[in-house]
Amino acid sequence: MNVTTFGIMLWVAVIFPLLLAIPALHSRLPWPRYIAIIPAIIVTLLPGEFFLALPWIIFESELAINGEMRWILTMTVMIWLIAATSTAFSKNDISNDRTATTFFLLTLAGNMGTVLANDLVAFFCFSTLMGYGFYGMLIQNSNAETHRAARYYLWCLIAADLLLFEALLLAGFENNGLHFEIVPTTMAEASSSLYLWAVFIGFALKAGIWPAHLWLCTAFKSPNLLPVLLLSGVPVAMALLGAKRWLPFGESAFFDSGILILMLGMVAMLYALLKFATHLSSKLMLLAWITILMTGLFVTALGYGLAYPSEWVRYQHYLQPFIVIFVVCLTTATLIFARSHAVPQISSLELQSKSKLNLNIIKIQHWVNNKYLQLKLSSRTSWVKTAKRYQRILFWQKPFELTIGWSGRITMLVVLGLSLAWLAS
Amino acid sequence: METLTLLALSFDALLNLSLLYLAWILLNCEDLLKAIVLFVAFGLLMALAWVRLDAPDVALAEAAIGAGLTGALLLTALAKLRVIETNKGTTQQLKQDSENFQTLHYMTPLALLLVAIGLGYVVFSMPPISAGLSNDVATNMGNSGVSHSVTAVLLNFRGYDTLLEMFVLLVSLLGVWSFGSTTSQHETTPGPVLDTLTRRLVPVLILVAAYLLWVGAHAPGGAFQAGSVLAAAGVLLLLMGWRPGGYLSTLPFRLILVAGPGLFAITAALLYLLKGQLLAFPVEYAGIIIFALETTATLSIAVILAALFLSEPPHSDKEHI
Amino acid sequence: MYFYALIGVGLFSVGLYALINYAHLLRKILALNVMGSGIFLILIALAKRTGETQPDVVPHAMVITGIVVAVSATALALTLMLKLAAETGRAELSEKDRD
Amino acid sequence: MEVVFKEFPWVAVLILLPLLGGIVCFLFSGIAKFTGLMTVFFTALSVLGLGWQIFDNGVYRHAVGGWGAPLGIDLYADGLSLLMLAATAFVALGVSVYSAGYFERGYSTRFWPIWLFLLGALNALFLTADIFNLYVTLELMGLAAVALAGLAGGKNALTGAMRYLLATLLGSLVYLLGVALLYHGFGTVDITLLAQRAEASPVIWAAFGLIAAGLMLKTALFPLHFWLPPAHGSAPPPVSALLSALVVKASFYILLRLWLEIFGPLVSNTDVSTLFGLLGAAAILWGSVQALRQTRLKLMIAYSTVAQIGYLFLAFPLATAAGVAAWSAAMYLAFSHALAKAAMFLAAGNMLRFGGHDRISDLDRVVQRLPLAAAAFALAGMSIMGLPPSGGFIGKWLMLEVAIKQGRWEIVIVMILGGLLAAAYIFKVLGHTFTQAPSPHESKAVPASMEWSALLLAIAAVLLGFLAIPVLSLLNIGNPFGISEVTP
Repeated sequence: MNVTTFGIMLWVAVIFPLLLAIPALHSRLPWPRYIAIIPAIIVTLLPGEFFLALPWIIFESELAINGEMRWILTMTVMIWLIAATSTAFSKNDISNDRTATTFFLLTLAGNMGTVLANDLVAFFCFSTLMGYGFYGMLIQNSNAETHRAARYYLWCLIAADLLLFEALLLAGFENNGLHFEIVPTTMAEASSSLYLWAVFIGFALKAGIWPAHLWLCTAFKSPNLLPVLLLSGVPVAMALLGAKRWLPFGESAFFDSGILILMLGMVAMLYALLKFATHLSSKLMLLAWITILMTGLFVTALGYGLAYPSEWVRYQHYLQPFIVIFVVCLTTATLIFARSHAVPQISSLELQSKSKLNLNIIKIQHWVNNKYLQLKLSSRTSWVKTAKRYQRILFWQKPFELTIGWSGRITMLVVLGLSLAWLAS
Repeated sequence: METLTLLALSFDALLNLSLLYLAWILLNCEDLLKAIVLFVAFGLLMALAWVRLDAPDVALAEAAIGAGLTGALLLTALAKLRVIETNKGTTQQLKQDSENFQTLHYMTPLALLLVAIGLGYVVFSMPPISAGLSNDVATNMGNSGVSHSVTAVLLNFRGYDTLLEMFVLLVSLLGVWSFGSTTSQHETTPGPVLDTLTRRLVPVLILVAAYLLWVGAHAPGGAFQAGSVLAAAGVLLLLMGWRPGGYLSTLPFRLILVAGPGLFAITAALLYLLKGQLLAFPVEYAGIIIFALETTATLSIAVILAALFLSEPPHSDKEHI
Repeated sequence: MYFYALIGVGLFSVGLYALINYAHLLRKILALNVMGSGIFLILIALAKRTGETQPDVVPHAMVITGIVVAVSATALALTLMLKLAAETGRAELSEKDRD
Repeated sequence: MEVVFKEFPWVAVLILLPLLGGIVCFLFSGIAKFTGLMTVFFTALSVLGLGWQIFDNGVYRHAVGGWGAPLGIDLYADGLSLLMLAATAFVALGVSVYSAGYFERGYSTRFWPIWLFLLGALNALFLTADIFNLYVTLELMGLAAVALAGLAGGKNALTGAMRYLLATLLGSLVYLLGVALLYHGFGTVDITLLAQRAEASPVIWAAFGLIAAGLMLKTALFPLHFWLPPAHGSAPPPVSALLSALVVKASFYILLRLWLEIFGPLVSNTDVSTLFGLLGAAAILWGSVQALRQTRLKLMIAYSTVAQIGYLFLAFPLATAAGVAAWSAAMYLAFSHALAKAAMFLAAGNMLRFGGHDRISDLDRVVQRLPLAAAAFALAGMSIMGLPPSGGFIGKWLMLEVAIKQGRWEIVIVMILGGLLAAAYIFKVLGHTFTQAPSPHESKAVPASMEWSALLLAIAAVLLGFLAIPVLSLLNIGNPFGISEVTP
């Protein structure tokens, strides 16, 4: 462990892109997107394991790098280099303007921080930064599909952050520190399954694991969004990483929860395979299904590991390479697909060139979709109606808003004063 | 001796009951003009009450500021309001505020009754004898530079309060000015009575103010009372139709406005630098410093109060805007 | 002396009642002034409990401060009321003043 | 040199400089802007000086006029005062730079003197140890605030200001009656002496009822918040920022101070705290829901203030068992809210100036054309929502930690719900800023100083999250929360 010499580099790798994100700074530099990655590259090249404790910052946060994480970091750096290159040569003006660069760099900083974080709080903070930066990237191009995806993503993100925050509180409540080494393993019996599910659902939402895959699919549908497509691998990978690092593996068995999660992963894989069979025409969408398939696989592994801790100890070292390989493959595939294909019109192509079997499956699917969607739509409209009705009937707010005017208010003051004095006695 | 006590007691009772009665009537009577006139009467009765309670300084302040100046302010405001209402064609009537929350009509008096009973009980539960700070005041009078205790408290012991209070006055004037000029000028020619009255009264008032200021060091009186009497002279002049016009925006006039609070603050700062203590008057100079502070304060208070009465922002402000 | 203090409590309550009950702003301003007078009365009446002929003068100074503050506030309130009346034609706080 | 620095009368500068600066602004309207900016700058520096002073020497106490506590007035500064002063200095700097660009000449001459007097009143309020002196500062602050709130003119602003004036006057009067009772009950108006002399009695109970009710009205705690949204929603944006960020907090500070020193140990603590907590919870939910319903940006932010005030009152029930932790959390929230809310109002002011309106649904393309304002709004929103790593996050985190440790799950749920609702109303706005309207509106240029002051305040609100430990240790100078601590 070498703290003094190299530790500061960890900090620089995170802070440097964050500083560059200020438009006034990066607009004055050539190739800001590349420059921002340089400190992270240096970190990957520095030998040995080292860490940096930041006692004055948010509850003794710590950044660290070790052998396993070095792989992840290298992968991340690669992806960002590719992303920077692909945007640099993009003919799309919007993806190169200042705001886009700002969001790019914010997401980058968040990502580096997430990889290097060595405790729950730092991981949480940086993954949140990354999430909102990514939201900004998604929303940059004004396209209806992208907007929809961004909105889904945003809601998933907020819900996920709240859940993870809850988990964080639980962990903080039970432990003296929030380092990855101690937290997951020292959870008490009573709250550990609560913690487990909060963490799992939180990261499932962030990673777009089935059935929360909506944002992922919609993002893949949007046309000519090369950088965004590329980078959708990043939040997914980081969420998987988070699930791996936050969950209590290999210590105590969570048989029921583990089996449940395992089943969920299986269903997700089946779903993805089904989709795979029916959407052969749209090559780009294939990637989405591949992603869902792989995340399903990952979830299956997680469930397995939770249910059988001894097995986990044997296989756990494969999980990190899995993430790395998965993301690298995804990135490469996206690049190839995006370069070689114009974006196809999915709906018009869908019903042509299909085998009988496929057609039947598609019909069933459409039927389900219609039912489901209609149900959803009708329930949504009725919900909106009810809400509107409540908005119109203001009677329930009368006592508290301006409508009763002065007299009621001051009477309330008098009553409050009286009750305070009475309670005080 | 006993008859005297009885007489005093019955006087007190009468005064008290009429105070409460006046307050009730003035707040509930139909006509606003009547309400304001009653308010002035109420203020004068209050002044009487202060005298009965051995608080002549407060009585002077109440008569001059509480009843006199506030009354004048209210009356002018009402006159202007009437003009606005005539112009806009709206009428005012005695209206209750709580039309759409009828249940409160029963709750409010009940709650208030509880408040009154509770407070009354608290007042009675106070110990019958409590020296307060009177002993501290008496001990330190020798070092205060003045021989009148209220002035000593106001300008020396709790001079910091007074310093801030001067700024309250100034802020309210700035606030009044910041809202811009109010409606059309509503000029009336003064009647002959007012005219003569003013000619006679203004010099007298100035003299009274000077006397009050001077006497403040050892007897009831002082900056606030003198300032408000001086302001009354200004108000009379304003009622006469005299308008300061461009004067208000000139630097000397502004200097007079801020002289009181400004000198007070500067003195505080200087004393801190010299003696290491905020507002610590050196004992030998305390009398002189207090007199100087009071004199400037009197001028500023008078001008601020009169300007509040005029309530028009200085003309050149409009040119700025 | 308690009698004066009690009347002070009465004035406070009466003023509060009028403040709550009437819509006209001028009346509300009057009510605030009456409430203030009630508080001053309590302050000064209780200051006579020194057991000597000379009352405690600190409350007197406080009340003089209070009177000056009250007149400042009244002046500001009256101006504001007139400006409001010039805008809306009424010296009342309308209930639906939000758009 | 260092001795001079340590002995320098920073407190006197903090109080007198703004007052004298205000006078100079009033006398020479030509240099009002310059004088104002300089005054605010040096006042902020003095906070730094005072901070150093009390960090080294501990609590600062100064007898004005040399008379000492019962007779004279004492000035007092500990960590709590310092924190409020620091918040004031930060917000004052941001708002002043902003105002220099915002107010045109005519308004500028009206704005600066009143604003400097308001600043002086705030500083004096945080530095005094005398409850009658507090009344005078409250009045000075209230009248200055009302004058500023009505500065914009027009029906809405005047109505808001009038409502505000009546509320603030009533609040001060009720407070004054409480002070009168305390003085006559215990023969002093000095907080420390009162704390020593006071004992549980009808006087204390009545005084507490009066003082708490008056200050709750001034703090706009639900259900007494009725005056806040119209006043804060219709004032000029920099004034709204001052009112929401500082003026409301000042009365909360007094309530907290008196509760800690005088009332807390004497009144039936649990009952009163429960009531405060209930009202706080109601304020969070009610304010957030109302904020979500608003169609105007500034009104939305004003309702958000109503909600955020609720969090401060949640500390009361928590503090009965965990004094220092709960109060530190509340003050941290107050500090970060001051910065974030000021930034938010300023950013809203930029959008208002840019588009000429503040309808949330029509905030088209703000991101493209006003990126700094959008960024400021988003960063401030982060702190309001309590997202990491902002200051709001730390405050909420500390408070949640206390709540969980005590098993107060109802408070945890309310806080999480409040955060969710805050996220909803802030993202509602952010979502609209990205959209593209079919027909672009007329737009007006926004000076860079206005954009940057908003952004820097927002960044400060976020950076505050990184400074938890130093801020908390500064806050505990003089152990302001010590008295209320009950051993668990």
